[in-house]
Amino acid sequence: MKGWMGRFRALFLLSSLALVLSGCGKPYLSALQPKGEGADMIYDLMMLSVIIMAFVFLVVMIIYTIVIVRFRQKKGQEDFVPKQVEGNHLLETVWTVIPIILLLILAVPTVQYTFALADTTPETEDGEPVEDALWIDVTGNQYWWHFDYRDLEIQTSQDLYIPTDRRVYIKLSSNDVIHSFWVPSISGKMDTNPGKNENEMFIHAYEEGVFWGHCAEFCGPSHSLMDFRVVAVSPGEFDEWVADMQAVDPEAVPENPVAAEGKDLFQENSCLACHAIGSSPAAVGPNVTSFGDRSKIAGILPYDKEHLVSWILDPEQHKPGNLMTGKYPMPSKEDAEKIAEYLMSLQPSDIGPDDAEDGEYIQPKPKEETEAEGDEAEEDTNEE
Amino acid sequence: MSTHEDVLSSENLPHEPEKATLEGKNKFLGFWFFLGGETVLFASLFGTYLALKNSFGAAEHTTPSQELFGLELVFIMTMLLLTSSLTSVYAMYHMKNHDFKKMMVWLGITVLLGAAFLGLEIYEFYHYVHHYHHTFTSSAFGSAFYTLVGFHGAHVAFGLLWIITLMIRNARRGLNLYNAPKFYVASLYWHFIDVVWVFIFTVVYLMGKVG
Amino acid sequence: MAKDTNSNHADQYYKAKKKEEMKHQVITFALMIVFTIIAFGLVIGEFDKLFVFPVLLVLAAVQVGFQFYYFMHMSHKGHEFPALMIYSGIFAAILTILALTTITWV
Amino acid sequence: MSTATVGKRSFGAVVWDYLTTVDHKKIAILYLVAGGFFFLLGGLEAMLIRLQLMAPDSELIGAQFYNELFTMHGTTMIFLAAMPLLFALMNAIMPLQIGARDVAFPFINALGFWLFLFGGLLLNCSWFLGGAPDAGWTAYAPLSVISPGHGVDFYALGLQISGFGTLMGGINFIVTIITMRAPGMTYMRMPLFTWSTFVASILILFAFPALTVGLFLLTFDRLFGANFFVPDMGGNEIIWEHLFWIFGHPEVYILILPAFGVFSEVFSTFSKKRLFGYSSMVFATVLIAFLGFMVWAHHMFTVGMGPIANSIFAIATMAIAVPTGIKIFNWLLTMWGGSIRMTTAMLYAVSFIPTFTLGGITGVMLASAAADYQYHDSYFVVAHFHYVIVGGVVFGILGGLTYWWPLMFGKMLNEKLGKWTFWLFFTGFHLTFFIQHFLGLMGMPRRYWKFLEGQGLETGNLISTVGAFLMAIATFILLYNVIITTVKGKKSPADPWDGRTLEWSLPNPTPFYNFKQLPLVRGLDPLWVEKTQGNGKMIPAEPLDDIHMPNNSFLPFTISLGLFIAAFGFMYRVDAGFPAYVAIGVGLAITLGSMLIRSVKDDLGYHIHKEDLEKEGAGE
Ligand code: HEA
Ligand code: HEA
Ligand code: HEC
Ligand code: CUA
Ligand SMILES: [Cu+2]
Repeated sequence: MKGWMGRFRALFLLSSLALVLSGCGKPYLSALQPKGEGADMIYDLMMLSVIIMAFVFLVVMIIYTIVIVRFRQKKGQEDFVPKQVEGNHLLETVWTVIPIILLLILAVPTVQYTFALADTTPETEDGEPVEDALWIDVTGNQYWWHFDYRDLEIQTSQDLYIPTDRRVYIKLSSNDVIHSFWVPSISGKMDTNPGKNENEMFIHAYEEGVFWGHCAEFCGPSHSLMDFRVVAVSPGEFDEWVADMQAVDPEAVPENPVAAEGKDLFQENSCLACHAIGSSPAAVGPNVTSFGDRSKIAGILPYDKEHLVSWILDPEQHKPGNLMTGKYPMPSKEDAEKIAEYLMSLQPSDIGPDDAEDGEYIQPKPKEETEAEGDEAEEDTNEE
Repeated sequence: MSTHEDVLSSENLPHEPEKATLEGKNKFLGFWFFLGGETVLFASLFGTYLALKNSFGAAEHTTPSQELFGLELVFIMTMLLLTSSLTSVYAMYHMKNHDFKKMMVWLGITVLLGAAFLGLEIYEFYHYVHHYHHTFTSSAFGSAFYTLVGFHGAHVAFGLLWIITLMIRNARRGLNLYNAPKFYVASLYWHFIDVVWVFIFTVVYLMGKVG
Repeated sequence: MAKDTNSNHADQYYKAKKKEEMKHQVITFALMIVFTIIAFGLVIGEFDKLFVFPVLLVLAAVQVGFQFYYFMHMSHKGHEFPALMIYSGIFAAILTILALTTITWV
Repeated sequence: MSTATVGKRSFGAVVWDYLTTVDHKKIAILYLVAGGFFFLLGGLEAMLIRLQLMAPDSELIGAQFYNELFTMHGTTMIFLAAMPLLFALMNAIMPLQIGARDVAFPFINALGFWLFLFGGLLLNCSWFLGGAPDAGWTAYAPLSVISPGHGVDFYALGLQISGFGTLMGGINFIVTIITMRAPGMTYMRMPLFTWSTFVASILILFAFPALTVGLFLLTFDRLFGANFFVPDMGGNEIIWEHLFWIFGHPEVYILILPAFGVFSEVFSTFSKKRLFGYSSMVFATVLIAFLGFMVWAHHMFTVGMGPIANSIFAIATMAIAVPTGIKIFNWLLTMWGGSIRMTTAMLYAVSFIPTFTLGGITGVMLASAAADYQYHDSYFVVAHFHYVIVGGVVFGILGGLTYWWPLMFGKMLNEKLGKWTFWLFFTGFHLTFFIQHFLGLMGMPRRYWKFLEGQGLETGNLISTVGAFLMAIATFILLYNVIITTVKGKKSPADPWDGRTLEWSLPNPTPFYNFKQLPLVRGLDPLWVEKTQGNGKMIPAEPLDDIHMPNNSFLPFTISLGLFIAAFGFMYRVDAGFPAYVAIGVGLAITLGSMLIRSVKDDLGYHIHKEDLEKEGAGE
């Protein structure tokens, strides 16, 4: 995706402005430190527009400063009557035409990128359809996210695992109100609409890492707490994760006796009515199959037992208006601890957020036909 | 310059009594602008209707528009309203000729036709509700249909009340520069109602019947 | 203002003009009725949708033009602003309807 | 009827006078007081927002309350503060600028005000009746449909009522400008403030009906079980977004165009030059309005309209930069070669240029559809629109008020205090909002009750809050200034700024009939023409004669009151049962009854006699 814009950018990257901008924010959150294809494209566009705008502002400010400095009323010249100028055709033409040209410079890549970002037909460089493209159905819920790996029979919530070597296609919808799926450092946002208005987009992380996602469309009291994470792992690790997730036995009894007790309590307290384990598509509450690997509890709380117990005992305190509060028989503190023990033991896969951050890049197991796309993306990664 | 009581006299009316005073001219212009706004109002309703006309979702009763609408009644309603538009033109014709009596007669006929239209519309709604369970709340289509057609119906009802009030108020004193703009503006309103209806019978009923 | 030219000559001129106008209005009305009947006829006759829809819309548009220009006198002098407003309204209206019928459905 | 009433009147008489007035200058004052009150209210809400966001993970304010705060802040500021304050200026000045004795529909004008006021009061009653609306000022469905309690009902009905008022006010302005101009005041001699009033009013006329319909649909869904925005029943929530923005985008130009008008007057007066490129300024104003109707979907780039629609709307949006740029450069060239006096009003105008340009260029950045996928619903957008709204509209209102204060109240505001207000407000403003651009890009979405620790957003938010407090201090100084000058200020001269346009030819105080004799306008900036080519006084265009004036009326008040009462009935229909139906009945009876009285009772107005006018002239 780096045509003339890439060169253009290289030229101007040096401009102090861009440097200052890209120093802003946290790498896993900021749109100014792009780590994915969408964010990267948009960053180019942003820089182009910033440059144009800086130029416009500069011109305005130069004239402005001259005017303010030179044409103040002088002492003793209160009666001076300036020449009453009607206008000037040449000047007026100039400041009509130049903005038009500047806007055209911005409009062309805008349209180009708008189409590029809307392209959700999985294709290789040469326009061949990709058969085993990874599609994930993303569902927004007040106030949590659900991810359904199409064809793979994997369901997760809150943490979205993706491989770094390719575009991942997502279909967005909502179970209640409008939300918006936004991972600033990887890609721009897209709304999740309830009903028939489903959206599609792709995300493509260039680098391994845990990237922060926000819900960007106002959706109720806990809108600001509807965070999620994208865990981008190398393709080999991703394959492993998929295999592990597919092999989950929802009925498995943990070895730890406390956790085993927790499992029963989880059932008794009707948690299971809403929280599925395994690839059950029922999704009233987050799927907890791999809860042991979550990076946060309910998207926002630090991942530790203390907070988990606190969440179970009083979710309202942490997320006002959430849809779990009051819908289950309140367990005692001891029971809650046992449940927590159980939940935290749910680690079906060795792959977790740590693997995204350890910098270890594992190649996928070679398949019969090597995919051109994979190679290309790899180059990209190296280049960064 | 005339003194202000002049406007209440029925003598010596000019050719266009509705626009002869500044107040009249203002009313005339202001009302046209209001109609410009109404155009957007109805456009929004039409747009909503068109977007939802085949939308039932999980509704229980889902009679599509093809089966729902009966054209006979709509045809009669259309004729009534179109004719009432002509009769109000007659009324304005006589107003410009300063023939107050005839104007009142034609306005009366306009009101009768309008009332008949409204009656049939109410009957129509009643029919849909009772025979097809097609109600305001039964589906998005229902909501959109009753809102669009109902808004028009409400306009008709308001127009009737307005013209009747004008007729009663001025029955005894004849035409003058003060009430001529009022009559004129009311007739503009009436024509506009007809304009909207033309689109309703075309877009809602006829096109709905085709599918 | 009221002391307009009351000379018979002018009066007769206006009378004649109004008569003429009335004639136009009656013709307009007759046309509108005919259009309406054609419109209903097209639908009852179950012609092809692709043919019927545009014709219906054109018929409606012409009827509405008649209403505005003949019944509501938009053809007369002094209606420049009303015409401007109605056309602006129609412009906004078309945009609205276009949007709601096309890009509402993603 | 004229001079006899000038003496000291009882407080009750004054109140009654204002309750029944149809005089555009008094209605202006009503708009000013009400709009000013709502501005303080909206500002207070803003301060609470900023307090909550001062520190990360703050628990100062609950989530629900926070949502109500920003919803009401946005709604109040746009509908109940900015627009009414602009209406105050339009009412006070526009008729004087075109040399009219009155507006076209004095009764409707008053009705417009009372509808706005009762709508605004209704909206704010929600605070005391179980919670304010909490779905954002954009009230996106289905969140707004399922929002519990009555908050959103207050929103829908309150805005509906005040929206009717705005629409009427708009029609009144349009007709006034078309039919009531003084002899010689051709369209191309109208001051730009009048032009922008005209164009903004046309925008109101075509934009508000879409909101009216949207609000009706929302009301029907919430109160009467309709299914417009209920996906399960076939509804489509995107319809709301379209209707809201078809209204909403023109709305922002309804706000900014009059402010542009104010600045045009201020620049010209305080540079002692005629407006550079007058005709292209007019043309640009009209063009902005026209284009403004075709860009609404730039608020919906991420809704999923598809790349074609997104591209079209992106380009259409960018196009608006061109006419706006024309205006910016024309203003600069107006000052060029002039003799600039930095009065407080001029300070607002001068500082508007860089501020608004910044806001405008971020607007163009937002218009770049693909890039908007990052900006949308982040603090970048919040920064953009406060730059254009505060830097454009609020500066315009403050500047305009300072400029026309002597004309409206016969006294000057204190310049020194005014400059304090300006500098504090200006500094506070940039401190508050500049940093928000970066907060947005660093990943902070808007409408966030709290931001969490450790995301690098702490410093920026703290700075922003500090800035907001400077603005609050500035506002207090402004209030003090208003009070002190009202109580102690001296009468100002009739034309304190060496004005150029017709309104400055009037004596202080302006007589209630405005112009004893309609003035003859001999060119653009008519007073300036007389100052340079005549004796500095307007030439009368007619002999002294009786003046026709409209009667006061209490009916606008009662019509609006009735709707206010009925709205409660509609809202509480389900929970309160019978009493609610009584409220509906009584309310509608009051409204319709008042309307009936209005149409049945002849209201011919009265005349001020020539002889009285002559007497008054002698006393001048
Ligand atoms: C007074 C109010 C006002 C004004 C005047 C504007 C002016 C503009 N606005 Fe803004 N806008 C708002 C109020 C306003 N806006 C509000 C309230 C919202 C948010 C609503 C919400 O979601 O709650 C919003 C949101 C908003 C969005 C949606 C963002 C999002 O939600 O994702 C967009 C996108 O295109 C946008 C664009 C523009 C543009 C292009 C202009 C243009 O008119 C600006 C033109 C001006 C200039 C460009 C500067 C001067 C020009 C020159 C010096 C010439 C040379 C310039 C160039 C060549 C670039 N605005
Ligand atoms: C005309 C429009 C207008 C104006 C003038 C303002 C003015 C201000 N706005 Fe507003 N704002 C909006 C329109 C406006 N805003 C809109 C439309 C939204 C979007 C809402 C939504 O998302 O739905 C918004 C949202 C918004 C947010 C984002 C909230 C969020 O997304 O979570 C913030 C946060 O900083 C903010 C801050 C401010 C501040 C600090 C001011 C300051 O400039 C205010 C200055 C005024 C004062 C400082 C007065 C203070 C006065 C007192 C303290 C005295 C009180 C005393 C008495 C009553 C006697 N605004
Ligand atoms: C009515 C359905 C419902 C029931 C019953 C329910 N929950 Fe939940 N649960 C939810 C919802 C909805 C959420 C998401 C809340 C949010 O983030 O807004 C949630 C979130 C959670 C989370 C955080 C999930 C994550 O992925 O971070 C945990 C842990 C949890 N619930 C545990 C429990 C336990 C333990 C019980 C039983 C004692 C229980 N839940 C009962 C609906 C339910
Ligand atoms: Cu979900 Cu905001
Ligand atoms: Cu906009």
